[in-house]
Amino acid sequence: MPNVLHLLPYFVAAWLFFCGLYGIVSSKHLVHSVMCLAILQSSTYILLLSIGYRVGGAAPVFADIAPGKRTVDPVVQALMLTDVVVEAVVVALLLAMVVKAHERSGTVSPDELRTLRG
Amino acid sequence: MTAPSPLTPLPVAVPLAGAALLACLRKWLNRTVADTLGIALAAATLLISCFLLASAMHGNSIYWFGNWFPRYSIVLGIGFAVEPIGVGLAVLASTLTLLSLVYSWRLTDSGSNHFQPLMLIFLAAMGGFSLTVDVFNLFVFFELMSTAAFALCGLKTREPAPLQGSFNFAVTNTIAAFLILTSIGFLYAMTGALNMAQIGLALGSRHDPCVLFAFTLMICGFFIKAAMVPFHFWLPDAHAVAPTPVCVLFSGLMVQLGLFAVARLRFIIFAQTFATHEEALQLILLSMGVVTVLIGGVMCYAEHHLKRMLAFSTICHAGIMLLAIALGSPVALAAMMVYLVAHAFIKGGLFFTSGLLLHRLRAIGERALFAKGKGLSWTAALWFLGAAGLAAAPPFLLMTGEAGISSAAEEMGRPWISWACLFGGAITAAAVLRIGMHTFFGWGVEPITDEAAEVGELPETAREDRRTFWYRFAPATACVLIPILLAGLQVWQGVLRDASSVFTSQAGMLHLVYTGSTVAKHLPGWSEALRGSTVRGIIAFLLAVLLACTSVFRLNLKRSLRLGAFLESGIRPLRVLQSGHPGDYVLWLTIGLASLSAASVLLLRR
Amino acid sequence: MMWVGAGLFLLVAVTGFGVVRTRDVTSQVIALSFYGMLMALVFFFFQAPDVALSQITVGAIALPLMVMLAISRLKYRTAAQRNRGERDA
Amino acid sequence: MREAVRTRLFFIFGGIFFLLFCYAAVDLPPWGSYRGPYGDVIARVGVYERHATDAVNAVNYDYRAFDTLGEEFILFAAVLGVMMLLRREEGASTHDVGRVVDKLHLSTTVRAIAMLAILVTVVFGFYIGLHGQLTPGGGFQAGVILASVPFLLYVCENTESFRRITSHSAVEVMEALGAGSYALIGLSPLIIGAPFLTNFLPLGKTGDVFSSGTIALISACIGLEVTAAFLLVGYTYLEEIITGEIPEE
Repeated sequence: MPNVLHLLPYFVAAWLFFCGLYGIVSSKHLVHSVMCLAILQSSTYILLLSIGYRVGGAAPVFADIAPGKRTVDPVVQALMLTDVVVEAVVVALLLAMVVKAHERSGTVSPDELRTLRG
Repeated sequence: MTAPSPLTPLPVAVPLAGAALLACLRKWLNRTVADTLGIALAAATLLISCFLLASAMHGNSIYWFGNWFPRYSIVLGIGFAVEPIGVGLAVLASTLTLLSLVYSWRLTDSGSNHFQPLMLIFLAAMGGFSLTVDVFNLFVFFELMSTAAFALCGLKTREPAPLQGSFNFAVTNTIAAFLILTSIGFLYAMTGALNMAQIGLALGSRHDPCVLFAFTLMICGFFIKAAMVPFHFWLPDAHAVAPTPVCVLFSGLMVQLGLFAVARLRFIIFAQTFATHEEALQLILLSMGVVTVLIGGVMCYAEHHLKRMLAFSTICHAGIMLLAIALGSPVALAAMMVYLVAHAFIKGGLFFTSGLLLHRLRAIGERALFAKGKGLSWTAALWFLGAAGLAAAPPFLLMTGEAGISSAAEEMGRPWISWACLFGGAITAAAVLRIGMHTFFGWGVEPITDEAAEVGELPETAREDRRTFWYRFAPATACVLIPILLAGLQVWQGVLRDASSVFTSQAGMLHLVYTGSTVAKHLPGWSEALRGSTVRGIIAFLLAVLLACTSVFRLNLKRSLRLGAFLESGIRPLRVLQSGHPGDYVLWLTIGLASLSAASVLLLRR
Repeated sequence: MMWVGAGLFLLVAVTGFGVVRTRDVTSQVIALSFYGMLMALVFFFFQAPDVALSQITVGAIALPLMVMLAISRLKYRTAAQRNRGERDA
Repeated sequence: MREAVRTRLFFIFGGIFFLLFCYAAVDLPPWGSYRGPYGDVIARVGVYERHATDAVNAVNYDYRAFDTLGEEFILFAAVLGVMMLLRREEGASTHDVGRVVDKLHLSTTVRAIAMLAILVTVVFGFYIGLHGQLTPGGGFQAGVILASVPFLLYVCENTESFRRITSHSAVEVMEALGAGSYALIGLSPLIIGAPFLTNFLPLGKTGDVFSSGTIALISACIGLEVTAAFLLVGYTYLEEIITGEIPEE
């Protein structure tokens, strides 16, 4: 049985994924759904961050440490940077849809958006 | 090693640079110039992709961006595989985009010239998605494709429906992207690599819960894009509201690219994972495919909104393609690719034709169109030819694909798959025929309708001009004629079969990544299966006519014979599920996710 | 070190749930901004300064700002339509 | 579906998913024991090969620069999408509902401090942007920081100058130029026969501001694009409020 501490970040990632899904499923306000999506996204941050982490590893910046020293993984951090941009982008686009949908149908509640049924 | 063609990055780079140029000059270009530039760039991309395809036919190669070759076994950079299947999809993407841009020439709303650059970005993303062999790069292009698609879907901002449709689309597909990213995280943690072949090599035949869970997350992500039941709810909403030229790209290629990605993963990354559980995996995928075909087909017949009907037919046909992938043999994959190409054109043609109807008759609901289309002989011809194409009747290319799938299924001992193909073809064709009989002939009594068909779609074109110019007819005609031409042309099918022997072999891909070239094996064709498939195609078309007639002439029939009318009114519980509520859709997504991961983690382990 | 990290992770988990449970959008934006800041702290703590920097700028500032702008636009539109309705009546 | 049913169903299936996620994660390598090899190889060779001391940016702008190209175009597409969704439809007339009158009156001291803050932000933004290849930061972060300057102006009541800066067509051109020149930087090595996005410029001396070839150049393009992108999104959301005109229904 591995130490729970060594798996904690993965459990937190799973939990955030669950929370995000829960928020969207139970949402009553479209802007709220969008923010829940941002929480869902942060699950991937935690997962990627903890995958590349190494106990005692330095940050992968060799400006003040000697090359060749043990560092944490730079690749996942590059992936996370992409992820951060994706988050901002998706939120901006979804919010624009919500704003426009509100202008057209006067509501921001998913329960009242019922033009697409059946 | 084979030197890769220097053209390799251009199917992505040219449309991207072009999109930036167009967006830069957006405010100062008038509509005609912007359209011309867009068409020229799409045509240039098509030309480049064709050259690339020619070079890929001479031998497969791999292109390393930034000149980063692998060091020993570690892949440093991102690679594009230049092999006929991926490049062929890039060609298909640029062809469809070109046709769509021609269709939208000058008249349809361009959202103050935002439309053309977004279409070009969409094109670039589809190209990159089909060429890349790096999982994270696949994710990036997935997200790029999605972002452009979300925006394009909501182009018609005058109505509330497009915004809701694109919101549902965006929420579900963004969750798909995070599923894929989580899976990439798992794979990276296990193998420390991002190149597909290297991951596959490192994973070997491991099949602990971790690998299986990563597999499930990845395929669920792509199944959301590919609209497999129960992940399909977003698709009809998005397709019903998107502008016609965008629908063509969504239905013709975007959805199927999800399945293409599933095939890539299954054959490269997880090739050895299921070596001992091939049977169980097939069972899971096949049952999903069958459910998708059934629900897609039944719902398709029950729709009275032209675009929604076509959207469900896409779900049904995507289910058939999943059946082919589930079989997992090289022949099945080649057949699936043939099916994909044929379906893309036929479905594109039908969407273009429905756009023509919206343009000419200013309506898109079946009842509103009733008997209005008398005298539109060209449009009617295109519509009925499209129906025959969907039924996989000869001489359309879809029949060739169906024959291949059937022969592969026969070989694997699952002959019932050809019946699933027949069902899917017949019922979707019947829906198209029914609408055609109502609209163009005015047969029968006024058709029944439902709430969804009433989503008043505002016409996409200016009211003053109801004439139909050649540039509106040409894309539709091309889409219907190309599959007939391709069915006659045998050469490319041989190339495709050989290419799929590389595509489906992990060893072949590894060889390609590490040595820069690979040799294709020769695969036998399936010409002996064509005869059976011709018969089935004709039967499917006749059944479709019969079914459509039981619906159109329902009042002249005894109650027990009104099968069409019964199906047309829809199966209540199924229709209720299609609620248009993002919360419901995400719930169904969760249910699918939980059941698939439970199935794969618990059943496939052992 | 590990234990501090574990504590941070738990804090993230709790805050994340809190953000989801906050039903009032205006309060949720504030919560989201706090969450973004916390996330940046986690990144910084686990040797990812690059990501931490972009998380501060995007997650803690730009993202909540965008949501705020969207909410204010929703409110503005509602108020403008109400005013207009009163004027017409 | 009724809400109670929906939530209950979600707890069942979402719970199953959560448990399976945790179950699968048990087989992952324990936290804190990253074992490579990809990241380690890059950390080891990055400084020598690219003369960039920030390995993350070496990955982002060189080893995996093609991903970043895609990422920048994701941002680009999204900004186009936001502008398109919130556009004024052609031919729609607008009516004036009156601008929001600023109720806040800031004292001169507060304004002076705000101006100082703006100055500091600009300097900080450029610093972060120019040293991307050396220390944490880079074009993206710098872009977001610089984009916050007009918002600071907006906050300290100067809505007019905010409008004048952000509504300018130049912002849109700047964004497209940033994204487009990234693609062009990628294309230019094709002329000398090298693959797309090859770092073809002289690498310079490690630790210099002008070192590491195209990494610094790409970073600058991204900075340009990101600054403009965030300004455009912000302005698009605020347009109605600061001009006080909403379209006639």
